[in-house]
Amino acid sequence: MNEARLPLDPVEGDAAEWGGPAATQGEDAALYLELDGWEGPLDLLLDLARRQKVDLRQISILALVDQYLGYIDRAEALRLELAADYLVMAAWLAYLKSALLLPKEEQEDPSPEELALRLQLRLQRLGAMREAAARLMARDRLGRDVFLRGAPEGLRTDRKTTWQCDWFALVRAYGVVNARTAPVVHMVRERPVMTLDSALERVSAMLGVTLEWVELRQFLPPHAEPRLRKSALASSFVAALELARLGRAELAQDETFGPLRLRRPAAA
Amino acid sequence: MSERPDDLERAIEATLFAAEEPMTPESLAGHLGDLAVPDVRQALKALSVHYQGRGIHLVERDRRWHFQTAPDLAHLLRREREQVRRLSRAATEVLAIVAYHEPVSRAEIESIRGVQTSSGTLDVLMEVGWVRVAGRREVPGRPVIYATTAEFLAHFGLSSRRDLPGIDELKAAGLLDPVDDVFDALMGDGEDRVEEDEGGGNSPETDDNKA
Amino acid sequence: MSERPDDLERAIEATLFAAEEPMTPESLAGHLGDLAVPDVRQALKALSVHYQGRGIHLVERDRRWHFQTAPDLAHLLRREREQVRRLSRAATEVLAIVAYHEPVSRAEIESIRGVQTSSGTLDVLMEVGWVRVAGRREVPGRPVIYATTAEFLAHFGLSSRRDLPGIDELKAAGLLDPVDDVFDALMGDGEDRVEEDEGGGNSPETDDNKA
Repeated sequence: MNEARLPLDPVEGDAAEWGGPAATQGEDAALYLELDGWEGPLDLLLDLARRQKVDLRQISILALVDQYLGYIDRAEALRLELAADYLVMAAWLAYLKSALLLPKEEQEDPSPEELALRLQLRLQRLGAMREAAARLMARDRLGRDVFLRGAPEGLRTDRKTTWQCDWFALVRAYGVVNARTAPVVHMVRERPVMTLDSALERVSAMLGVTLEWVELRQFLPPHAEPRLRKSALASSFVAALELARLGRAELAQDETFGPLRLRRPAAA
Repeated sequence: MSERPDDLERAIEATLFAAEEPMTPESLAGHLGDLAVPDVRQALKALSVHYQGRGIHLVERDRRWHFQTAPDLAHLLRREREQVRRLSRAATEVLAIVAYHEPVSRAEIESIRGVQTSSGTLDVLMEVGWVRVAGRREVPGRPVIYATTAEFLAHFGLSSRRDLPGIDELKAAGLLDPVDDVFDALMGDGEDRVEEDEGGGNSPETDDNKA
Repeated sequence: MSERPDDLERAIEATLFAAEEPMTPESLAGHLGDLAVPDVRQALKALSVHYQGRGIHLVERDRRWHFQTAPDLAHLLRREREQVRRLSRAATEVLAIVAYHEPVSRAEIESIRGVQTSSGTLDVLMEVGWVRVAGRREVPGRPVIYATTAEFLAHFGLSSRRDLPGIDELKAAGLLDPVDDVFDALMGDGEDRVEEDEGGGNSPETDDNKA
């Protein structure tokens, strides 16, 4: 074993930390035929590799394959339920083994050596992480090996709030309150209006007087105050439309927004 | 290190540090494995000498030893941070209402605001020192009434509530017109408000123009 | 007193002693009243030197400082203290993978371990507060990636991730690189990479850190 390859060397502490299968067995003792102890086929392979007591980089993949297959065989002989992934790995390893034993020229691509190398790399990585975990767990850990102060006084920052408000904000707030809550009263004031009925009556009556074109405005009451005038205009306009619809009036307008004229139809 | 503590001192140092309560020399001696109590006492003395002048002290209280912050540094543990915050809108409104209508009950404030007022809002204003309890109104239920304080006047730079800026303008703008009948009812027909001479917007007489 | 600490050292000593959480130089500087951070840092260094060899040590973990007992005194303090939660083997392994490879996705963890990682394992590590979600990797599927926390470093007595045991050797040996990269490097080129099954159904092609 090469001392310089420290991270790859087995670390004694790791097994102790989690009490894994490797720790509970003797050197050559029969493996526990219990799959619960392993975290999958790769884990079992790594455990078997560890038993070769060599650097993972110098491990014999063939020997490893034999051990794995032997293990699975024994498990099957005991009629243990084997998880599918263990069996898949066994099949793949059996294939790898036969390929490794075949003459070189009959190799497929990728070559079995490449497959073996990949497997080896993966085992190295898993092994490295396992040892790293063990070294991590063996550190001086807070609450187990080193301790914080038992009864710290604690730091406290008392926040003292200084409230700020100026008179403008104050007065505006008051205005807002009043504006918000002031009762809103909608009062409809009594206004002089000309109803549609009276406009109809008025317009048709005036149309009966003449055959000439008469501008709409001339139908309005002459001395009405402005608001009544507006109402009369609107009502008379609608009355004119209604009379036109009934065929009792003709409408004419020379331009948009121009004066609207009406007269009694000649036939009527 | 100029003065390397011996093993016993280190052990005591660590134990007292990690301990959740002060410890007597006897309990220390027991904890550390049946040591001679006089040795522990001596180590405690040596340690306390070491910590003199440092930021933490090793002190004996009632025969029990513990570490504590140096007394002159106690202020470091309780820091005061001043924080300037703007009064919330709700609080500003309540404050304004109290100022213009005082003395005023919470129900009246709510009636004027048109929304429920959390008691926290008045609490904040009293905590700030701008509003105080000014007794109870002698009406059924005897509600607590609130008024502003001298501090309030000082903060807003007023010599009296008559100075409340903008009150005349508000009145002229009709902003101080009374609110509604509920308000009138709550005000108990105004008979107990004789002493109220200012802020006049809420006087019942002006209610008439609503009809 | 052979070495009288200066005022800043005393203040920091007292503050860290009383603090319930480790503090950064910045938070110390803020707490003590807007001091210059470099001064605080220097005082921290001086203090930690003073405490070397004593029963308690001043240590830095992920830029945050705290006092703790000397590791060699563990045997005195360990008794009658609650045991640190025992992690399952799977959890320790996942923790190591996250720490040494961070940030790392679950698929990457599984690719290294050769087994599916139950979500419970990562949950346990996150519940203990040693692992956190560190965002998503911007590759198809946007997998969640995980990293360790400041509590992780504090718990295992690491000043920073550079202190992780053996991390330099692991890096130098390429053991923290994905299998594919190392494989390609060993084979001289990557042109003969063909889809292949390595038995576990978790071939390295599923790695999402290759994008």
